[in-house]
Amino acid sequence: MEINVICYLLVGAVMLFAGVYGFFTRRNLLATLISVELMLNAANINFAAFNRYLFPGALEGHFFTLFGIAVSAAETAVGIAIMINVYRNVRNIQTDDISELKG
Amino acid sequence: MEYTIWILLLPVLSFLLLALAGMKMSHRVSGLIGTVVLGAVAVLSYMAAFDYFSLPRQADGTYATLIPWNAEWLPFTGSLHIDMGVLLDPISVMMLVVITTVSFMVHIYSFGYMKGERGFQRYYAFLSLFTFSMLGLVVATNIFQMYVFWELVGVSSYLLIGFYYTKPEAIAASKKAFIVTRFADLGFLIGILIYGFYVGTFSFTPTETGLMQGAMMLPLALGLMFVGGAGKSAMFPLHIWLPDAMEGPTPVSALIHAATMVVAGVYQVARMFPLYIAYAPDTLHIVAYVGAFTAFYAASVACVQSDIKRVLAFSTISQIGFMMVALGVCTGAPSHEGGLGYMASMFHLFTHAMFKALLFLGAGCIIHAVHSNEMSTMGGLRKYMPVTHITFLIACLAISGIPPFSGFFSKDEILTACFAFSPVMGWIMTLIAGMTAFYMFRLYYGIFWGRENKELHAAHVPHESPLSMTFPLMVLAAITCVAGFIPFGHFVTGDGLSYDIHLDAGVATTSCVVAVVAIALATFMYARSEQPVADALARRFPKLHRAAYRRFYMDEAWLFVTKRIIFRCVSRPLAWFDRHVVDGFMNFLAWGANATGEEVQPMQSGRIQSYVMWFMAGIIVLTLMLLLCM
Amino acid sequence: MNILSLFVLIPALMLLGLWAARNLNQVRGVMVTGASALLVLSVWLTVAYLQARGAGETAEMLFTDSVMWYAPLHICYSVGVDGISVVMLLLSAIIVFTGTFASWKLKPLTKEYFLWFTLLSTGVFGFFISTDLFTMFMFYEVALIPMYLLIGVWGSGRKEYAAMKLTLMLMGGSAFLLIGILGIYYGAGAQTMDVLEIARLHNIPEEMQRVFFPAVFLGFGVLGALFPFHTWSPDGHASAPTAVSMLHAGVLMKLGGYGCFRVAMYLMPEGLAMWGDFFLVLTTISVVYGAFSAVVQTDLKYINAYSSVSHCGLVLFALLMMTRTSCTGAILQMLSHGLMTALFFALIGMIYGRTHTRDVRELNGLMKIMPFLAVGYVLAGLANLGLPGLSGFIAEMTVFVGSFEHTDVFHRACTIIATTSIVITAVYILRVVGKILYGTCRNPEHLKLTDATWDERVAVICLVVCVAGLGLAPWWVSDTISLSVEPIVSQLCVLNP
Amino acid sequence: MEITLQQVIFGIVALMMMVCSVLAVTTGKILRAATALLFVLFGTALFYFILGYTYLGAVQLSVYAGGIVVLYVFSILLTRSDKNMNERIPRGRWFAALATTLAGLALTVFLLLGHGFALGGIPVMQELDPAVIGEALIGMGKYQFVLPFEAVSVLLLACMVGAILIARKH
Repeated sequence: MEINVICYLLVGAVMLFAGVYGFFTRRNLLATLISVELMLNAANINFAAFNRYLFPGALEGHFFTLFGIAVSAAETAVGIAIMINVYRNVRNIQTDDISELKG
Repeated sequence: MEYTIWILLLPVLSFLLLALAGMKMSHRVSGLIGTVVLGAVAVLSYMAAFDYFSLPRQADGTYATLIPWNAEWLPFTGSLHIDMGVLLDPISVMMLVVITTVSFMVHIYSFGYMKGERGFQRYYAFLSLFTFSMLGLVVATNIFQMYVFWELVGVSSYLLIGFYYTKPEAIAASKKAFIVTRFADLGFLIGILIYGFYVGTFSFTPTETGLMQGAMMLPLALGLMFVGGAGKSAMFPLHIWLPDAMEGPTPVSALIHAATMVVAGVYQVARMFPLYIAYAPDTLHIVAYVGAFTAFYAASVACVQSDIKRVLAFSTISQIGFMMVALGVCTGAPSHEGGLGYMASMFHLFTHAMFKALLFLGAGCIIHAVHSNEMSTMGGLRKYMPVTHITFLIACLAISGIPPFSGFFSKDEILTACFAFSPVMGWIMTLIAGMTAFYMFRLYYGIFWGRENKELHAAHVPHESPLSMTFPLMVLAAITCVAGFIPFGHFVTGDGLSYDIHLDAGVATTSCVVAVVAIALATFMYARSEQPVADALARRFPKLHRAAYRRFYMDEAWLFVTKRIIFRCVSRPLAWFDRHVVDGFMNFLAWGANATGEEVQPMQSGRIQSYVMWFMAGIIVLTLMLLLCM
Repeated sequence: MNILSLFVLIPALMLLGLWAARNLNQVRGVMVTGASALLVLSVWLTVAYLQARGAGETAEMLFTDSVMWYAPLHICYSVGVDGISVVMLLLSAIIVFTGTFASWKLKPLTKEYFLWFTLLSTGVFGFFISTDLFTMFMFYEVALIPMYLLIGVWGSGRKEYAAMKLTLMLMGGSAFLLIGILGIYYGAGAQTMDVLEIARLHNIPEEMQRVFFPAVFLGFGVLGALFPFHTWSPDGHASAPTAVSMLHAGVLMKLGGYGCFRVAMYLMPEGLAMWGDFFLVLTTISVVYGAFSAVVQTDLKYINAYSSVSHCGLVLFALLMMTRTSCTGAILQMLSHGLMTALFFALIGMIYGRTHTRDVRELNGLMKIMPFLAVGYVLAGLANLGLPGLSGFIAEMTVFVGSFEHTDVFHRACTIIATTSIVITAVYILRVVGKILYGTCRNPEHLKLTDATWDERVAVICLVVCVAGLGLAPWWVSDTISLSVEPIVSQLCVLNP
Repeated sequence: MEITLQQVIFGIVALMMMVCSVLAVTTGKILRAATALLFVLFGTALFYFILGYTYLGAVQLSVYAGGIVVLYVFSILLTRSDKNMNERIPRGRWFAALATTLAGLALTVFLLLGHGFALGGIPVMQELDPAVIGEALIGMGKYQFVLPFEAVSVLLLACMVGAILIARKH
């Protein structure tokens, strides 16, 4: 059971930058959201890993992760709601095409 | 003599009253207010003159210079400040009398002349304003006060010339008068500045040390001041405004452009006379030459004009030239006799004011009768207007220098002074005096004798003017008849000492003979209804006649300078430069900023992804920088 | 509380009142009350100031007060007045008062208009009472910004262009100014922002003055219409609504001259010694150039704007002459120009409001149609060309006498060139008067127009009385100013006869 | 050194997560991307288990893998967004994005490795007691989290209301 913390962090980094890359390149709103999920998860992993390795007795990282999950669930819910609404109006969810958000 | 301040205050009060409330008054009330106030001022002036000259002379035989009232008005530095006050000395007292007399006469006269005119109240308000300014000018205690009132008379003259403001000629004339004199006043102002700075005071009587410091600059300062005087007094080549100023109502021409304001330049030179004599005799002689040339020029132009007011205007210019010459030929060497010209000039100023006002008022009556200024509409008027005829004749005789009328005496003194200066000058002035007699009688015959314009007179019979207009004529004619016998030399002389006027037999005879010959010539040429000689002369020298008629093209020359050079070569290019170069540069800057914005605008794409990308790149760069720095 | 703070507080209350006002009458009520209060206050202040001086008060500034509001940079809200600021406050109050009446019938968005108008006056008053560099700068900016909206929204003609140009150029100037102010602050050892304090220290290194003097002078000079940074003025004035033109030409442009004097010259005399001649040439050009340009303009407001360039040029010109008399003359000129140009703009606005044209070629014979306005216009014109008895004369004469005290050829030549402007002024003034007022009216439409209404009469009469009052009784103003100019001029370490 | 089973599993899972996360952002089909995301989320849950945060792992599985991904799938199907997944971004931008990403990754990895974390072992690989979590979650003392908990609850409520409002048909 000798897993160095660095392993978690590396995985987290890869996930994060995969998310970043996706965020940059995707034009579909859903795909963009997926990328955001990746980034959030990467952060969550880091929280959990650091909490475990650095301060095993404390719970902050743990709870941050917990709350992070809750927040991302909320974000996804709202994001998808908006997206569906947009789709209903313009039949499209390409980021570039949705420039007129004003009423 | 503190009451003299009321001489200044009454007209200004009347002006304010008429200007602010005049429109609510009837013509009669407003005219009465103006006239009564002016009458009171005239009485005060006579009292002042009487009181002043009955004061005992000082130990050195001169009249004391009184300053009954003086207050600092605008301080500049410790020693330089504008004061407002009243200064009484022989010439200012003399001027008070002249101004108030003529002004009072003009006020009365205007009752008839301006009857029923629109803006009657305004007219009287302006007359009051003018009288106030002119009185302030002559009683000035210092050169700057003089300048202040100098400007004020300029403005009142502007307002009165432009009285008929719906007439384009009147507008142009008023504008021209103001701008030309203003241009000349620039010289006056700079002269004052030089004077004030080098002599250390604006007062007329600087301290000895001040004079020592300023002696070097005084000729220049006085010369520049004379430029101002030349503008006001219509000396060549700044005379062009005066003939045009005849567009104003005729009583105004009588008051401002014949009797009072136009002699302000003479008065100014007289006021600075002690300094001229002591420090700038050469400048004084320049004044004489300018005056002589102007006198000759104006006299020759007056010989061919057909508008009677223009003739009188050029005659005024010529006579003012006489006064300037008289001042200019003074020398300091024998201070008493050398100052004869000064006395002569002031004397002529006095008599000229009376008979020239008379001439103008008479001309006003004539214009009133025939409704035109042109000589061609007149002729033979002596039957219709006897009073005007007689008084006009008296004035013509006076200006021609026929004894015993006042002009003879004053002109004789001037000629004596000129002969004392140099015989050449004396003969030139005698010749001009002859020309004066000639053109005045040409005018006289043209109006009252000569070829009568019968159809016009049949259609509209000329009539004698009402008493309000003839009364001033008679008063002024009476003054003209007796003024020559005033012992003027007892009151006003160059060095202040009493001077007995004695006629130089030679000079008097010469000038009389010349005048009589000139009158005879004029009688021969113009008295009959046919004028073969005059027409023949005009045909013989068409170019000369035409040039003289067009006043030797001085107006065109000035028009060229102002319109072509200043307007077209300076102002327009400057305005263009401003709009296109200066403003263009600013607009170019704005355009440059705009263009740069257009260039970098694509970076603000509105795509959140690119923003995040830039953000990310920024973080990377920052982190790298941190790493490299640590 | 300090009496001077009322000058900022009253406009602030007016703003509140305007915000709460529900209809036009309430808006007008608030404006008239506030403007009258300001007028009364400034008159009271003048009297109190003169009394204090009469009682032998010798401090440079009176009614001083100081409250720190940002300690790390030593920024205080410090106020105080000397003779110069007292007369400037008086001028501003008069113009705000008359401006209110001049825009009595303005439509649309009257309430919003007056809100911005009041904000503008807040800035102006604040500027004149402050003695702290930064506070001054802040009020300066407060005065500038509303200008943009006032011209852009309520203006006429190419209003957007003019508003943009004016704001950008003045902002450019204030950028210089900010640099300059920081330069002064750090040059004086970063201990204080107070003008008097810095002047007393007098420790800004010479090489810093050399750099920062032109920055501050230009910064204020742009507002003072210094050639060649004057081009915002014709466009801006031509497009601005009446009262804004009045306030702008009457007061705001004076901020420039005041700032040049109080900040640039007072605090950096060595910089002035180096740059003085250069700027003097520019201002001389301004004076003559503005006058010549005005001669050929055809729009009334353009004529007056160029005339303002000329007259404001004379202000800076006189300041740069650096003698006590000329500086007194400069302040007098500010005062006089403020009053008469406000009068001019008010009248032009009223004429324009009736005829809907400002082109001198289309206007004739207004004297018969609207005599009151026409007489006012003639008076304003006469004041402008320096008729004795009206304010222009005393100011110009003081300037010229003061400038003439220099003995060297350069200053003399500049003075003589500048004096020629009075002739050219006469030319363009009389040209306009002759063209638009005299003659017979050729446009039948104009024959039906009416003369001034009561609100317009209030504005015009008030200004005419002030112009004439200053011209007839100049001694007290001149003395008051001269006394306060003295300590500043004595800093300038040049000839002082 | 011997390799424990745990390490082997960790390695496999880590590899799977990396591959899947890359796949999730590169694949052309949105459904595949969602599936890849699902795998990544599973992997994350496994990490939590390995770390001993059993409760967290369970939440991850139920909320993320069970809830959110289902939401994604639904909305993919609802919006038929599959058809426009193939639109590529311009080449320049794509390149810039790739370069930025790689640079960032390289930098991060360099920093991670360069820092030299010496946190090899975890003392006792024991599970976190849910009772502790529960106590910490509702306690009001130091290191207890009732306030954030409440905040998050409110947030979730707000989001729920908001989402309903937004998505509601007008």
